[in-house]
Amino acid sequence: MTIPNISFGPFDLVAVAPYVALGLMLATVLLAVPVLTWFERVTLGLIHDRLGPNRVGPRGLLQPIADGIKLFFKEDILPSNVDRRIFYLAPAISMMPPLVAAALIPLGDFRVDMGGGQTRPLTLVAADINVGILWVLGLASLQVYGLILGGWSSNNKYSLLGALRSSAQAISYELALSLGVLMAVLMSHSMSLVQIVQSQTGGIMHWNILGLFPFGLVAAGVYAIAAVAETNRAPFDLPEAESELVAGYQTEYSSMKFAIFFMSEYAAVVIGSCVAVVLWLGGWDPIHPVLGFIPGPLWFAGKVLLLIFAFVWVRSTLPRFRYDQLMRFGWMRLLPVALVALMLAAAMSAYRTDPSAGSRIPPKPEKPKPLMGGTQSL
Amino acid sequence: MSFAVPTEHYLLLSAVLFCIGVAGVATKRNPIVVFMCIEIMLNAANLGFVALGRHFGDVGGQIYTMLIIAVAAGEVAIGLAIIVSLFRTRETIDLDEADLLKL
Amino acid sequence: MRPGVLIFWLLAVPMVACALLVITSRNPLRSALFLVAHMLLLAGMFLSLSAQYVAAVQVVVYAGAIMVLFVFVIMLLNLGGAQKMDAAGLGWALGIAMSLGLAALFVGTGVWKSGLHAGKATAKTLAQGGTAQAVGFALFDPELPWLFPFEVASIVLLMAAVGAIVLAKRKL
Amino acid sequence: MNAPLQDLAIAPIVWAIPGLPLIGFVLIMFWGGGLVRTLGDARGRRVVGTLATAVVLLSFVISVFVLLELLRLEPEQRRAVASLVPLMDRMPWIEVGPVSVQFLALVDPLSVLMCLIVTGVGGLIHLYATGYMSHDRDYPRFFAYFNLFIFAMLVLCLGESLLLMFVGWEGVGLCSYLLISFWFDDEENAKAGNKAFIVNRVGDVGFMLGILASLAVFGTLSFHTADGRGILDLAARGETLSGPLTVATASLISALLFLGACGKSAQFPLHIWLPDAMAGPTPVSALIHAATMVTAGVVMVTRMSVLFAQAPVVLLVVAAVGLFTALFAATIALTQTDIKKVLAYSTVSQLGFMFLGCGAGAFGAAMFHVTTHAFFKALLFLGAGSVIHGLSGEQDMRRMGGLGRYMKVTYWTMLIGWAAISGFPGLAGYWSKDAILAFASGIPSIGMFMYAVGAFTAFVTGFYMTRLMAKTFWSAPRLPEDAHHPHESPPSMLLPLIILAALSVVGGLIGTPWGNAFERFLEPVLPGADMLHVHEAIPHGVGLALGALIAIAAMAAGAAAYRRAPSAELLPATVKATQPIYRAAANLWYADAAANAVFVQGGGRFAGFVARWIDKGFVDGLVNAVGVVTAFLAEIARGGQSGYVRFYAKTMIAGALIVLAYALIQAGMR
Repeated sequence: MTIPNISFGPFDLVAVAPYVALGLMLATVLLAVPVLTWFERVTLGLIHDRLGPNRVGPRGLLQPIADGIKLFFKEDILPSNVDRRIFYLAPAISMMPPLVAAALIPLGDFRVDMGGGQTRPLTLVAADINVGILWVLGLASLQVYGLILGGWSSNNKYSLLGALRSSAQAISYELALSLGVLMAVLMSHSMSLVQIVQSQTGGIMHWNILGLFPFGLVAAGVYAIAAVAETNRAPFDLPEAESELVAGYQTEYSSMKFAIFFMSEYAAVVIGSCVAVVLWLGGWDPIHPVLGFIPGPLWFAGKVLLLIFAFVWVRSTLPRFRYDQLMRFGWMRLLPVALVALMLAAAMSAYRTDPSAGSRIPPKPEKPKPLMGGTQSL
Repeated sequence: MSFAVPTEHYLLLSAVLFCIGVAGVATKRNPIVVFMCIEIMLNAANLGFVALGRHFGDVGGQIYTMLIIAVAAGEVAIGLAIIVSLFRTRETIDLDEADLLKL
Repeated sequence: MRPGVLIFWLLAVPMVACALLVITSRNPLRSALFLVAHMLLLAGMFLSLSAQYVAAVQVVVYAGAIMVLFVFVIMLLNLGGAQKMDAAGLGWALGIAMSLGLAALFVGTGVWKSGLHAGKATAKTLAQGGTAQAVGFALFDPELPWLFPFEVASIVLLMAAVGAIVLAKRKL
Repeated sequence: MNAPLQDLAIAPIVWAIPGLPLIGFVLIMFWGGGLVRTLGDARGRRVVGTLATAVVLLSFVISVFVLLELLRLEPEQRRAVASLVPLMDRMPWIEVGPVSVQFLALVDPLSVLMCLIVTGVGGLIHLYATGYMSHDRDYPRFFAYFNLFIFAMLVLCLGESLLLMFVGWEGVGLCSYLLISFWFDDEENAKAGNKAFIVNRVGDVGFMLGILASLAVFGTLSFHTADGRGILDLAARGETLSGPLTVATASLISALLFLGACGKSAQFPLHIWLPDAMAGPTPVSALIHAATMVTAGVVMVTRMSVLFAQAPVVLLVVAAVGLFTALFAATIALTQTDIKKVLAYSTVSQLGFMFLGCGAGAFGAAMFHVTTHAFFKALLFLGAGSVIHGLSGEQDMRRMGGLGRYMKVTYWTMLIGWAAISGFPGLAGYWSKDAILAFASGIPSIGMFMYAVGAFTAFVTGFYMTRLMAKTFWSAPRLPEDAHHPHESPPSMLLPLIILAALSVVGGLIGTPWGNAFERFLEPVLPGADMLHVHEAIPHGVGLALGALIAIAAMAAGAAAYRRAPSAELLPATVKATQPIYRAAANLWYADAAANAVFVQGGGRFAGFVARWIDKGFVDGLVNAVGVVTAFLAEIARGGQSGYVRFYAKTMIAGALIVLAYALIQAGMR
């Protein structure tokens, strides 16, 4: 989609695009809590065949605002004998990874009309790093620190148990998550999120979820399950399982600190959905090129919403796992499936790679190409 | 060819970190902390490898680093397992309490 | 001061501080947290050395997996409370003396400068630098010596996994 | 003598001659017991026995083919090498510097002859053993050893180098040990096995030294090489690796080799193991201690005859030792009462004859006697075994007698064996023994004396064999009352007897003085007439007539003497107890006692001295001193092992620091 260039003095559209993308993503992540709490409660109500929020504002639309105000003005309790510094730090740590990861999510690409018949490509992304997906994984693995530290510093056995559970769960499912991601990398031959999306251009038949059929589907499934576990959402919400551990790692938290934990969970859901869209559902690619007149970011937002709905849907439908079942499922089912699928897919990919037909694997570079990403200027 | 940051800076930083790790290994009685200090030493070495790899324009330094990271992962898995079983049998992990190797 | 040098110092000073805090904290969990911070800063340092792939691996493996394991074990054994677990008196002094002696050796001989006169890096190699592609091609290049260590590392990892299970499992 | 090595069309299957018995050994050793268990006792034994016999007979068939192949060549061309490893041209075994030993077989008349004897007679004895051992509980083990023995013996005969020959040489020694002490539950048997092994070692030392001397002198271990630089090639040309072959060198090597031959072939004074070796099952005695293994010495001497021919003094010693052993053992055989002991000393005596032939330079005649002796001595041993089998294990001739009517086949075949060994005109022993005696008479200056002693020994031989027959078959039965009723043996035992009896009758006809096909066949491997002057001082006719006369006289005298003594005792017991010569002979001329006193007890005392003073005092003192010093040092060092991990870590760091400091300062100085 070609758009005209708009200049603001020294800043043209190309120069401001990263900041636009960052702003959009940060806004999305931060606004996710109010919107998604409402969305989740309404959806749960629908699925459970009950009313859901309907008192504050039309259709309960103002309910999140009310919740927010309540949380703001609640007493901020500091239990005795907690490790104060870590207690305060934990929610912040848990909020950090999704915010950083937001900078890596590409939202769409355009061609900018520079005038005089010249066009330039423009990608709506804050930071396109050539190993971007690895950074996403790294940030995902950092997120567990918030939970662990919160649980540990609370000096409460339920909190500690929740923290232990969350760390074990995070380590266990990270492997499956990484293997699922690796499959996407295998199909797209790149670790850059932008290139992964670009490799899927051309409608649903080119999306990774249908690539190397059926292994793309399997890997997407593995990724989805592991992502649910990584974000500690039902049915993998053992770190906070209220029926067993009161509220797990967040038992002792109240007021805004609790709210930030809450926000980080929803932010993780949003980021997880975004990454899933990038990896499997073609990012901003329309479902068929015919529909290319709809701007890419809208497609992207639509797909992300669909996945968030899936998150809620799963939560409302499936009961919580028992802890040993969780571990067994992660190590004995998910991981072997992912491993076998990856190996078979790699074999299939190697088999299908016909050198004469023009492989998508770039040849070994004879001359170095300029580096993508912004670090070589140092 | 001059760099924005001279390689010597990185190597000196690496040496300083290594010395800090050595000090920790020599003074700590908690095996977990000793382990962490070993990780500091490994990281210091990694920094040296990567810096020298850049200096000589050889990607081998980075590959060395990755191998070190892999081995460190294995080492940590084994080491922590030893610590866990040590704790199970002796109810403490104080290194000075674990002296069965003594005559 | 050039921006690169500025970034170096901005990373280096907190790194050293974190490393010192790791060994001075009474509380192992604090030590672990400072070590995580140290590693994240080191990842930044790798980035400044244009080794993006290694930096990402550093975050994923070290900060994301190894250190989580550390924290997990610390909590599992409930070692959070500050325990008096440091060497005292002569042992402590001896350890510090060794460390200072090593530092004196490094500094006194100026060994970090020796052999660095001829940097071979060019803008090209620097730009090629640390992309996953460059590292991967070098790693699997049959003409370079890395393939065998890579395979050996995989065996080491397998043995470590088996060994950890054998050691930690109460009953096999 | 110096014909180049030929290519033999049959060479690719020569490996099977020793290979088949080896396969049989492996199969039976590892699966024989299981086979007997799974197939049931009777069927399992039948399968094992058939397999063991079949592989040997198959080897015999192959040997025959090799012989036919060899006969198609011109006599001087009958020499070839073949790989002993299937499908391989030549498999290296030892490659050290210039020395190269390969698994190769030397195919020439001598080795083929020995293969035929070993596999042919051996196969018959295998067949016999299937009957004889049928009630033994270790049936598979016996046949495994038997096959292994055949394998080792064939390697000995076929080996292309001295070292490979030595492998077979030690292999047969091992099998002999295993089979003598086959019934190792009885301590006597185990001791007999030990004795055989140890006495053989004495000879083996000589053989080993001989091998090393050959290696030093000729620079190779192969008999013949393609470039004509093998031991025998060089020796035949009177050369060594450097310079001509002197008489002294040839004498040294051949003397050492003869010591080895003495051990294996039971020549005085190393004969003492052979009679004790009768402790093994009778087929073992027949196969190993009569037909094959003990002739290894003769085979070796014949193989190296080119070398011996250039050492006249050694040849004289060989003849003297042989003659003395022949007479010495024959007199002992006169006094023994155990049927197998008589045959054992008879074997020693006959081996003495063979060495007499070698010493006289008549290697062909010696090999001829090896061949005929294999026929009739195997026959006699197997017959004795049949008797023992029929009497359920009785071996003492004083409790036999009158058996001729119970076991007719055994009797008649033994009768033929008796006539053959005694030298009855026309039978096998007659031709070979008289050939040896005739050549012995040609030994310079003392030939007639040698002939006279040899003839006397032949007379004694005839007499003690007649004594054996009389005590066993002719005289009145002296079986104990409670003994089993004597019975004839099964057909599997009788068939070999009949075949061997037939061979004993006609076997000598290949080597009659008039058409000596045997010697002509062997001629290519023997030293030529230019090297060794052999002649017969007594004309053919006279020699043969005298021989026939002596044999008939001995047989007749024996028969007459025992006809008048129905109790089969010629001398009264009082005479036996007091007569000094008789007592000395009955006590084996005190050879065993002397060996026991000198070597066993004297050696024991010497070992005791060494153990007490040198070992305990000196060696142990040194060892203890090392221990004390180590303990002292450890006492000092144990302080370092505090068990504190941190201490270890610090030590490590300190060490690293020192090394690093050294390296860095060195680097800094440069």
